[in-house]
Order: sequence, then structure tokens, then C-alpha cells
Amino acid sequence: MTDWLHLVLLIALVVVALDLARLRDLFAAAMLTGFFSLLCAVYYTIVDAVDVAFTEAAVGAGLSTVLMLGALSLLDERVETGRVRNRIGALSAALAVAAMMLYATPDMPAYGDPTSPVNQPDRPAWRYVHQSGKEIGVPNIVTSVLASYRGYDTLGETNVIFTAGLAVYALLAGVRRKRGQDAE
Amino acid sequence: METAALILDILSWALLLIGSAACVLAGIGLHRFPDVYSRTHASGVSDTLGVLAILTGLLLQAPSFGVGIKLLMVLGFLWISGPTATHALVQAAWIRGIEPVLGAGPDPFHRDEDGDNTEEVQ
Amino acid sequence: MQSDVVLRVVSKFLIPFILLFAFYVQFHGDFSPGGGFQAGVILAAGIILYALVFGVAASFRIVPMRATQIGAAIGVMIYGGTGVVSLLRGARYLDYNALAHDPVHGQHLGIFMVELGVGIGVASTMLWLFYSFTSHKLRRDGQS
Amino acid sequence: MTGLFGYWTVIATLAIGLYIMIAHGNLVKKVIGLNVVQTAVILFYVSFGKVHGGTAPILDERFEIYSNPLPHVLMLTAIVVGVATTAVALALIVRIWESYGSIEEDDIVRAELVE
Amino acid sequence: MTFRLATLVVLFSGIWLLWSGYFEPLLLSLGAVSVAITIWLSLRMQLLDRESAPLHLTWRFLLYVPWLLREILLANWAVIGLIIRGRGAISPRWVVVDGRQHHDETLAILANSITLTPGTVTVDVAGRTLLVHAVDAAAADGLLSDDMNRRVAALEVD
Amino acid sequence: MKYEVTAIALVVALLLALMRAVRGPTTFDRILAVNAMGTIAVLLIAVSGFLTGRPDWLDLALIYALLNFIGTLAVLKFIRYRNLGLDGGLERRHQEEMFPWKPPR
Repeated sequence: MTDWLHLVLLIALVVVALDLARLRDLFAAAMLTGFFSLLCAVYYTIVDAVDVAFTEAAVGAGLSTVLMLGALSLLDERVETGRVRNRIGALSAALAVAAMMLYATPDMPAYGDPTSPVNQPDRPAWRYVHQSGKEIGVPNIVTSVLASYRGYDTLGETNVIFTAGLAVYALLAGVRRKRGQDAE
Repeated sequence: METAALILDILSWALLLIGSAACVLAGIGLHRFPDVYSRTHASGVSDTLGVLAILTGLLLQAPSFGVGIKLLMVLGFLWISGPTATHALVQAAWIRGIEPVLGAGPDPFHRDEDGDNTEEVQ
Repeated sequence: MQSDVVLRVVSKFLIPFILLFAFYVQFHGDFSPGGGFQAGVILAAGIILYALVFGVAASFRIVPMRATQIGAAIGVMIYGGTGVVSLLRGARYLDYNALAHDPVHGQHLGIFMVELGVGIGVASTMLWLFYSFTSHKLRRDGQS
Repeated sequence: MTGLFGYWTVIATLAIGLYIMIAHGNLVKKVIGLNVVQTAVILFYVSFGKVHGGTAPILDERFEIYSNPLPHVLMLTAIVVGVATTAVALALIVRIWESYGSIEEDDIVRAELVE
Repeated sequence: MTFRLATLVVLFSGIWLLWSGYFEPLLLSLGAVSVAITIWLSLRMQLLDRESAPLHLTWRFLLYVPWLLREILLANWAVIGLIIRGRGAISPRWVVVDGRQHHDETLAILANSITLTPGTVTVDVAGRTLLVHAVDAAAADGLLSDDMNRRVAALEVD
Repeated sequence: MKYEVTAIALVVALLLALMRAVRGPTTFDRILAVNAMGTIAVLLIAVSGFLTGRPDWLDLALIYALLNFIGTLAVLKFIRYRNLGLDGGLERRHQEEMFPWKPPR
């Protein structure tokens, strides 16, 4: 039943992406990103990725707009982009990539196929789904995979986030120094 | 099916249909109204009636107490934060200097007779 | 925004609920969708809302810049420290089975600590990012 | 037919993101394009985690089949990391604007050549 | 103040229990910690004053809600009619409302009630005066009849 | 069955909002469309929870109901002061320069 729903949502996503490619007003583009994120959150809910939808909801509703606007406010009146250059080259590069990937799609498992390779019993996901209740004892499989089975992975991600905070601080907290001008 | 369950089912059908109609009409209103200010009135229909009808329609079918409470909370928070967001949006448009399309009527700003803010809506 | 009555009153009303909801998401990640990442982002969003309404200067008095930096580090340290504890108890790094006598109990404890670390780290880092941008703006405009 | 349609739309989204990144000289627009590409990747991962007749991977006695949780885990962290890295990119753009007075790629290249 | 604080602690604990639905000792103690941190942060932010936690309004507000609900449904009906009749049916106008309220929380309730009623949107608030955009004459007249204004002002009998 | 009908209607409303977001013409129309989409997303998530028989996902709807106005508030602050970190005193100084309800330029 939800099949048609996910198709409609995906087409809507493509439409929004096309509009993002067309827009030259950065402020409007930042707003449309919010629309993009809402569509994604609904899509993730439909395809059962509730945890991902939750993250997208928290990030898209609260944070990404604010960070984007915070950066735009530092760029002063520059909210219009310059002209689009090299349209043909960009289009052909994008189309070439798309064509290569399209060529590969017939080998992919169909949407929702229970017999696809990732769902085979010899794959890790099988163990996560069927054993985690006994091994970890936590109902939410995503949490047990995130924190326990793939704990190294999440440790790395946490470090990446920390490093990103450090990098932004290092970039923005220093004394402002203009080109050809000494430190204030 | 028991009579009580049947009545609940019919009621939630009715409420869900009302809510769906309100949301679609609000979507149509987003296109039929001429400017941001009047379009907010259209989106207000889905923000109030649509939310109220659909969430109460779901509430009648809630399988557990916790689900019902959460539905009520979603309703309450939406009704508090929705108008605030609308207010912020309209105020932003007003500060940016978006001129509303005005019909005939008293104008509290008492601008010049030839001011172009009294243009008739067609 | 402080001068706008509607925004101020509604934000003041909603911020405690946002904070409470963030803690709810943090501690119910085991049973329902949610967990440290989401809770951290929601908590940061609540404080960012406060900063938007009352200004970053007011927000610095609640959660100083220094606190977000320390919090970001502490989050990562809690995560890594959980692994070190399991090392000290004779198991492999981040192997929670060794944290308690019962493996399942140990897993619960390990997941709880790790999610806590992630939550603190993400909340602090997101707030830190916001602070970096806005205080840079204030400093550049000479309004700090 | 419908089984592969999801991949095609994801590929279309990815191609559009790539187009934005190449065609627009504005650096913020490039970051937005990067976000579109990232979203396409997340959509791709999440959509092949779905199993027909399955439900969200939260254990419950009422259900037998669950969708594959592994892509969800990978993408969940990717979203938060994506926000953090976007912030790094935006901070870099801010610094570029402060030292070059422009965030158009052409202007920056020209300024570099003049020196 | 202590009364307000106690009520809020009870309220937040109740909300936690309603959200959670688990009554294990571990989660209950975590809930206590969460409520404590929330209250502590809110106190630091000075959020828990009469403005944002208007407990003194509760009962009168609960009596106000049914009336507001009726107004909202009627206004919805009117706006749906306008949507069906299309562009020509509307004649937007500005309305200036002088709030009769003496406190900010009731003024915010008035502004949000106006926005919540389709057909009227509060655009700006300056002092006690509200600038409202109304979609047509009927909506504007409903607002100018001062009914809502008086009812919201009646909430704050001290 | 009733949930399917509601979901279809909500998707139609979603597409209408999408058309408004794409058509513009001003940025504020787009933000309005995003706001309307936020409400529809909350409803769609709630309905899809009932559709799949797992209505305990309402946390998701709750988070949108709680957080969705932060973005719009940031937009207002951005438009008004071009500075997301300004505090009350500085805001008032800005405000005094701006006559309340000054007719638009």
C-alpha cells in the first residue's frame, strides 16, 4: 500500500531538487532545503527507517536552517548568486554520472525484496534482527547496532562531530584579520 | 462488530474525511489567493481544522492510553507553535516590505489618495 | 525578539517542554526511536531557541561557550572511557559483556553510557557551532 | 518496474546535486548541492533497507518481519555528521568572504591570479 | 513562587510518566533526574515566571477554550467558502486592535487566538496594539466587535 | 481503509504546497509552503503510524510540533536584524530606529 506513497515522495524530492538548481536567491534556497528535509523525513517514516526520520526531523526542523542563516548573516548582503557558468559542461558531467549509474541499476535488488543479498542469513543484518533481542536485550535494534555491534563506527562519528566543532571554532574564533592588514 | 466500535469507526471516518477535505482545500487556497498575507489564511485552515479533525479522528482509534495522550499533545503543541510560526513569517514579510493586496476598506495607515495600496482585487 | 510579546511568551512556554522531551528521547532510545544523537540535537535546539529570543549574551550566562567546549570533549571521553573500562576488566575495547556479571546487563549499561556520551557530545557540539557563528558575527560588528 | 523506480529517482537527485555543485560558482550554492548529493546517498541506503511486509526494526511480539536496520544505523550518524561538516564548510566560506570579499569562485580565482 | 515551582514539578513529572509509559525503577529515577535538570535549566533561564507558566489562568482558560473552538470552526467555514469562491471573493484589509489586557501573557493569548482563527492574522504587536490582516469584511467585523478581546481580558481577573 | 484515504488527501495537499514552494514568487511564499508542509508532515507521519499498525511513533510528530517554528523564528530574526545573536538591549535600539508599523518602502 505504501508503495505509491514512496514513489510520489521521491518524485516530489526530485522536483524540489530541480528547483534548488534553478534558484539564484540563496535565502530562498536555504528555505527550500527545509522543504527537502521534511519530504525526506516523511519518506524515511514510510520506508520504516523511523530512527533516521527522527534524526532528520530534529536536525531539519531545528538546526540546519539556523546554522545556514547564521552563516548567511555573516555574508552580509550577498544573498544573490552570480551567473551560472559552464552549464553545458555541468549538465554533461551530471548526465554521464547518471547514465553510468542507470546502467548499473538492473543488477540491483528490487525495492523491498526480502531475498536481496543484504537480507541473507549469512549477512550481519540477519544476526542483528534475529539475535539482538537475546544478545543485547534492547527492543530497538537500531540502538543496539549503533551502540553495541557497531560501537567503533559510532565512536568515529562522535569524534568527527567533535572535530567539526573544533574546526569551526578554530576558523571563526580567532582575531579577524583582513588581507594586507595586521591583526587588530 | 459491536455497536460502540461501529459508532467510533463511523465517527473517525467522518472526522478523517473532514480533515482531509480541509487540508486539500487549504492546499487549493494556497494557489487561489493573491499574496502571502491572504495565503496564510488558507494555510490556517489546515493548521486548525485539518489538524483538529485528523488528530481527533485518529484519537478515536487510539489503541492505548499513551498513544491518545501523545495525539492530544501533538494537537496542543501544534496549536501553540503553529500560529507563532505564522506570526513570525507574516511579520518577516511585513518588515521586508511586502505590500499586501488590499480590497476596498478602511486603511489604518491613512496614506495618500493616490497611494497604490488600495488597488482593487480582481 | 525579546520585544515581540508573542514570540517571547510562546518560546518561554515551550522551551521547558523541548528540554524535557530531549531527556525523554535520550533515555527511551532503547524502547522507541531516538537516542543520543537525536536527544543531543533537540537539547541544542531548545537552547538555540532561547538564544534566538533572548540573545546570545543571555544564553552565554546559562551555558557558557567554555561549557560547550568542555561538554563536547566530555561526551567523547565518556564514550571512549566506556571502552577503556571494558579493557580494564579484561575484555576487548567496547565489549560491554564484561561491564557487569550478566552479559545482557552489561550490554544495557554499556549502551546507556555510550548513548549518554553521544548525547552530551552532540548537544554541546551543536550549541558550540551555533555560538561560534553568532559570536563571530557579534564580534565582527563590534557589538560584543 | 516499480522495484527499480526508487533507484532512478535517487540517481536523478544525485545528478541534480552534482549539477548544482559544478554549474554554480557561488560557494554556498555548492554546499547546498553537496547537501542534495548527501541526501541522495542517504535515500539510496535507506530505501534498500526496506523489506516488503516488514516493519520498523523495533522488536515487538506482534511482528515477525523487520526491515534491515544496518542502513538506518549508518545513515543516522551520517545525517548529524553531515550537519557538522556543513557547518565547517560554511565557516570556511565565511573566512573566504572575509579575506576575498566575494564567495564567487570566479572572483576568487581572479584575485589569486592578480597576486 | 514555591507553589508555582511545586506545581511545575508535579506537572513535568506527570508529563514524563505520560510520555514514558514505563514504570521501572531505573526509568523512574532517570525521569526524576530529567525533571530536575529541566527545572534547573528553566530556572537559570528565568523561564518559570507568571508569564510563561500562567498557572493562575488555568481554570478560566479552560472555560475559554470551548468558545475559541467554536470561533475557529465558524471562521474555518467562512474561509473555506472564500477558497471555493476564489480570488474575487476576498477583500483583504488591515485592522488595528487595541488589546484590553494588562499582562503580556494574555496579550500573547489574544494575538495567538487571532492568528489561530483563519481569516485573521496578527502581523505585529507594538505596546498593547495589534496590527491584524483580515481576509474580508466579515472577518474584520468579527474582530472589531471586540468579543474575543473582552473574553481574553476577562481571563486575567486578579 | 480510512487511513489510506486520509493519506492520499494529505499527499495531494503536500503536492499543492510543493507547487506553491516551487512557484514562489517571493521567498515568503516558499516559507509559507514549508510551514504548511510541516503541518502536513506531522499529520502524514501520525496517519502512517496508524496505517502500518505501529502508532507509537508519535514522538516524531511531537518533535515537529515542538521544533518546527524555530526555523521561522530564525528567519524573522535574520530579516529583522541580520544577526541571529542580538540580545534585547541592542534589539530595542534597532527598534527605536524603526518606527513601529512604518508603511513599507
